[in-house]
Amino acid sequence: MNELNLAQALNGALDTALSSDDRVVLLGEDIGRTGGVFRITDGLADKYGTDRVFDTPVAESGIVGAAFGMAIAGMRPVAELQFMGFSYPAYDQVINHVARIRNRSNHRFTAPLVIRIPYGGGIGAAEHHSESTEAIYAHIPGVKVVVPSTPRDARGLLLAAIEDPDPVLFLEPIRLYRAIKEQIPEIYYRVDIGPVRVERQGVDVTLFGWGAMMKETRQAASALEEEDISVEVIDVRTLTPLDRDGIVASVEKTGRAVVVHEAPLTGGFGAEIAATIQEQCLYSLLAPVQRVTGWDTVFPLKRSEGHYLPSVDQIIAAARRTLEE
Amino acid sequence: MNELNLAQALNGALDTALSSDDRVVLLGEDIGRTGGVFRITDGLADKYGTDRVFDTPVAESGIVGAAFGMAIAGMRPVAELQFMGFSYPAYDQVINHVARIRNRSNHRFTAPLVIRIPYGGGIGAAEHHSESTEAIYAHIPGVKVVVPSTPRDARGLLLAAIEDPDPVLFLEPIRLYRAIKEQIPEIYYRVDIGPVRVERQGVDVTLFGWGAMMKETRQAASALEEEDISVEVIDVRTLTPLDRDGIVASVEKTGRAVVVHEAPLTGGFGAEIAATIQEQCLYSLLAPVQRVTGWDTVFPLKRSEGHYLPSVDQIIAAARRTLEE
Amino acid sequence: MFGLVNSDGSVRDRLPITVEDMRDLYADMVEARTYDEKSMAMQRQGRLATYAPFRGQEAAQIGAAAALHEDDWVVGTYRDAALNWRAGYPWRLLVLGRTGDERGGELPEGVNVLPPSITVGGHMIHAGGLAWAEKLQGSERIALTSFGDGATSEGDFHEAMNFAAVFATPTVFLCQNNGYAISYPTAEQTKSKTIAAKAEGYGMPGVRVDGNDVVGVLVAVREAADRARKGEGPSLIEAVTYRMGPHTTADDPTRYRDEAESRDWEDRDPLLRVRRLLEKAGGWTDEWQAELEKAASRVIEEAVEWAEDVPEPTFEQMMGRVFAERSRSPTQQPDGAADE
Amino acid sequence: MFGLVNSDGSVRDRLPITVEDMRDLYADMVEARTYDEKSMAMQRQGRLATYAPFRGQEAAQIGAAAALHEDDWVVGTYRDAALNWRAGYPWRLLVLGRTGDERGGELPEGVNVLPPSITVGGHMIHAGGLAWAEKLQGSERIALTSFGDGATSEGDFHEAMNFAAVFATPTVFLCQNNGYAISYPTAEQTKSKTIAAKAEGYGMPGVRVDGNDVVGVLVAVREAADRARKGEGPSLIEAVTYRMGPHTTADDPTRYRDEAESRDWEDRDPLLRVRRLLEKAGGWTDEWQAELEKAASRVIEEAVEWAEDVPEPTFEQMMGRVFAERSRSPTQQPDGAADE
Ligand SMILES: Cc1ncc(C[n+]2csc(CCOP(=O)(O)OP(=O)(O)O)c2C)c(N)n1
Ligand SMILES: Cc1ncc(C[n+]2csc(CCOP(=O)(O)OP(=O)(O)O)c2C)c(N)n1
Ligand SMILES: [Mg+2]
Ligand SMILES: [Mg+2]
Repeated sequence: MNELNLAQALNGALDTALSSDDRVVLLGEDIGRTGGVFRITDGLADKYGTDRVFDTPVAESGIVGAAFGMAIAGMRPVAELQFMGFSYPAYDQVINHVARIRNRSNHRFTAPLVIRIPYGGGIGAAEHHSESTEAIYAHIPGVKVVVPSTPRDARGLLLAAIEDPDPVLFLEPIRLYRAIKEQIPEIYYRVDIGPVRVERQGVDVTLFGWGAMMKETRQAASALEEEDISVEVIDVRTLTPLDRDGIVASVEKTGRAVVVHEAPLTGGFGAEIAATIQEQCLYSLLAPVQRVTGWDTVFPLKRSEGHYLPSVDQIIAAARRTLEE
Repeated sequence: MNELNLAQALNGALDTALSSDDRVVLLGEDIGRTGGVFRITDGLADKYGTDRVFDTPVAESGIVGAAFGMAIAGMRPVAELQFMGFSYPAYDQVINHVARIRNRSNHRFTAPLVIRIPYGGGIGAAEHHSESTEAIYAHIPGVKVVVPSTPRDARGLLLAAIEDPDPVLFLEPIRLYRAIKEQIPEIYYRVDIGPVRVERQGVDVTLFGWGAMMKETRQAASALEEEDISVEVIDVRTLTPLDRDGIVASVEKTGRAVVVHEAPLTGGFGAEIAATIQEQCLYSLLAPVQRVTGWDTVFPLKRSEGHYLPSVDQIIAAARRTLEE
Repeated sequence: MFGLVNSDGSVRDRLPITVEDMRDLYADMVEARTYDEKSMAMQRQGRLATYAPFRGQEAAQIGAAAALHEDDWVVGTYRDAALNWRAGYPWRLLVLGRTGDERGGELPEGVNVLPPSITVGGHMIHAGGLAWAEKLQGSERIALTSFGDGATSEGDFHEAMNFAAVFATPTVFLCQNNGYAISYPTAEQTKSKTIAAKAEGYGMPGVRVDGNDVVGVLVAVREAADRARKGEGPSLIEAVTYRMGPHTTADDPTRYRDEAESRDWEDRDPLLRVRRLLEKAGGWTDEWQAELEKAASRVIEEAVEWAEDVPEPTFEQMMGRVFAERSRSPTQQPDGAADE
Repeated sequence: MFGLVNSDGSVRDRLPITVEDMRDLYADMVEARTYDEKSMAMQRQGRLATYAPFRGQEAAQIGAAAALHEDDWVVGTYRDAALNWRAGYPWRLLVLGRTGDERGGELPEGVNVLPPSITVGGHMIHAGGLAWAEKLQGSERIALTSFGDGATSEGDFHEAMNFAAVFATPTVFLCQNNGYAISYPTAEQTKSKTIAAKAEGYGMPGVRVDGNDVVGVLVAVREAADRARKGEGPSLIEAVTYRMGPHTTADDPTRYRDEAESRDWEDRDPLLRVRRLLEKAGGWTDEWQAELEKAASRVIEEAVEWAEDVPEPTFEQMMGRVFAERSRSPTQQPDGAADE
């Protein structure tokens, strides 16, 4: 066991993957010499050599397209895009090629690659450095979208993603990289892609979240419990394929749900969860599913971040609204 | 008045825009000499010259980025992307620049451009020619997303889009281009961007649709009316900004709703509408909002289109389900 | 411009191949053209979805494929059926794909040709990635990617060229400059004097070859492939050719080009040229031509019959190739249509 | 490589500008460096968000801006504060932007500088579009876009260059090749011998200039601007320079480059060079230097004070600049937070 934060857990998972599978290579901007802008690949170029860990030119479509070709030819590339706001030049590669080669070739060619993308706000960064556009990826059939929120899940999900026979977008919550530490087994273990994780059991209301917003979600849950409200907390973890059964089971029990994400409300992935809940358990619903989200505006610069990001209080208020009705 | 189909109405609207505003220019692949692969710009290069109507190199990011620059410098460019499946190389331009320059410059610079994108399936086309990925655009704060389904709306909405002080993505339903004719005033008129259009009034159930799926939606409504079910049909027309009030008002009356789109279910824009309805009128809802959508798979080639596209029968069945409960 | 055989069948230089090999290349070109003509006819009868003919580009495609090893990677477009076929893609699967069936993309094991790319641009990068992986895995395999003049304007062309050069991947970039991107002439597509000249900006060799000369193309591609296999990195080859037909069956070229221009290229037809050469060498007769055509027709007919006999695709098949495991069951789609 | 002034301040050729103009350029460079140093200090104190210093690149930026007309368009990046300022962007707004406030992007009317682009690539295309519009509208305005060596690998560089060339837009492409893209050296970014050589592939002139020679840059950019204004189309200029500082305040260059290399470039400091030249020409004294520094400090201090006095941005401001009309009210967001 090792007490690690999320960034260290990811670094360890990549290290494990490189050492246990020759087909694994890493590529991305500045991931070699500097170990990436968030140091997630720190030390790996030194340890495995520049024939396994590649610094690339500044070209996101090139990175993903090259990783895609490598995956077809039998390797297990793990590409890093520096920030989610710089992932869009590769969007065409993801939706038109990475997500489709299995379909296009009826299983003959496949693209088992992982694209790691640091995402989310809260660090007062420059424009485009705080994006949370998981919804535009979760709408693409053919790629899986995974978002860990704990060091333990981070390691297990990343190893599962690298092993997965299909492409996985692995979204890393920037503001949690160094926020929490956890005891993590050093062994090779997987956390299944798919199932949600029930983090805390309760009977009055379910809070759904993923990634960085799990922090506020947990805090809200603790505050509500102090008022003797029994809160179920679910870390969705995998946006696609979505564990609808896990979501519905919880709401059938509690009858109340709040979905939390930092992306703008309109067309955010919270809509999918709310729509699913009302479809599958409308008659168990005691109140409308509440969405606590970012606003329908461009993620703001440092001075306005406080206006933008959903707060613990907003989550508490939303939960209360479900209980009042 | 003129009896025109949707393609002709769009051609007429572009003609009107070019003749009434010098700042309007058109650009895109093959829009000049051949009048575009769908002939929407037919004759306009001849009429207005190649200094107003430009054929461009094959480069979607270039087209949108250039149109963006032109808009900032005071023009009113209308760009065409050949098919929605080829719009993704320009996604970065749309989300990172077109949608943001007003925000980035606090209103000092603006990008009043229109991006026309033929979309949707049903014509047995090659891969990437049948996309319906409106959801990935409707999630972007700072661009408006408009989808006409009738010739009359097509003309009025396109003229409104060209006049709009903000960028508009104008999605054109390919399989309706030549499907229906309508009497259209030759005068300059606008259809407001924003409000939904209540196409048929009813009290038992509301069917929501947009673009190409309006055809099946209307047919389903007619079939249901024959069974004495009173159906309200709403053409959403503008996905963002979304007319939540118009949507909610209808469901408050009917208590039942079906949302129809051909994009895959998961993360489709139907989720936003369903989520909104349950949020704002859960207690008026007599049954879960039904979504009738494409499947969570890559839009298939010709031989499987029948398996993929939502059918009139599916819409009828969904409406019946809301009535049974 | 590099080339070995002139339009009239005369030879500029000693040919590096035998008459027998020439006859084989010619036979392949006849077979490819037969497929092309058959496909055009079938599309008009509604038996195929939109079809993009390669008439006029047979030399570029057959010549390039003939320069490769059997297990090299080939990454081409909707217009590359002749290239793909010569590299191992069976006609029957090409036809099946064109009827609008994803199973047409299920290549036999051992054939390293990717299903044709419909988007222009993105696929060139894949060839860099494939080649890079082969290099890292210590194989001898290289990757050839084929694309049009229009595709060179896409940002992905640039990223593909740059990646391949930077990582010295064994990649051959083959541009079939056929004069047009749909209606847009190459002369407007770029202000570069040639497409081959673009190689310089990536520090790789660029060669311009007469794309209607099958031997010229064969030699140019073979040299590039040799360089690649020796670890000397990628090359760009511009094969100058002409799209004799419409862009696709949905296109009307009279809207944007002169009949005179097209007629002009008829004399430069790549098949005619080989035939003239063979005639001079005594390697061509009327009977042989008739035999070739008959054999080709039979082969293509068989492929068509096979493809048209493939049972209608099912709903389960459509849903069953999104992921390795069918991880989302249709019943998760709440509109109930799963019962279909 | 083109240039007029050597590192030691000696002159290669007759200078096309007067000593008085040289002094003005020098004063501008001192002012810019003062801003740069002040910003680094403020960031360390937590008063600015991440900052990207341009130390070492003052000649490239001031020289380029000095070659433009007052109302020309300038489209640069996060590292182009000196360029932007010299083209009309007030220091106070540059500082405000760096504190993390969108109002820093609200340029005064008449200043045609776009707020700095944070993504590298996309913005180059905008300069083509701006210039194209000016040409179509019959104005004399041109557009200059500035970008780094790393940005030349993005597909958008390619599309921008090609569009500008094809439509002969009055655009100047200025690459500040400062040796690195964060940690990645230019020598790996491309296998092209130079970045200027990339111009050839677009049929436009490419010039390599000593980017630490303010006069050389001025002359090169002026020539390109003149061509553009005369309707002769775009040009590419590669200004060879060096990023003396870290990539940003979050970067640690010791992880990827030698101290020796950086020290080497200190002697080539663009300010030092002008100072040496002026010294030779009798146009520089200690007192003048002190005066300049004092004046610059005052100007920058004032800008900082102004920016730090700007009231905290409100929620309504954040929501109020998505569209011209505030078309979505916060109450449409059903989490009730609109009450805040
Ligand atoms: C990314 C993308 N944009 C647009 C298209 C639409 N399109 C299909 S073919 C074509 C022209 C391509 O021309 P070229 O590369 O010269 O190839 P050719 O058709 O001549 O073989 C275009 C623009 C596409 N397929 N992909
Ligand atoms: C599209 C995009 N990808 C990645 C980044 C992250 N990033 C910021 S600066 C930088 C390096 C750019 O290098 P260069 O163009 O040489 O400019 P310099 O920083 O040296 O001025 C990178 C990769 C970005 N800003 N935009
Ligand atoms: Mg072509
Ligand atoms: Mg640089």
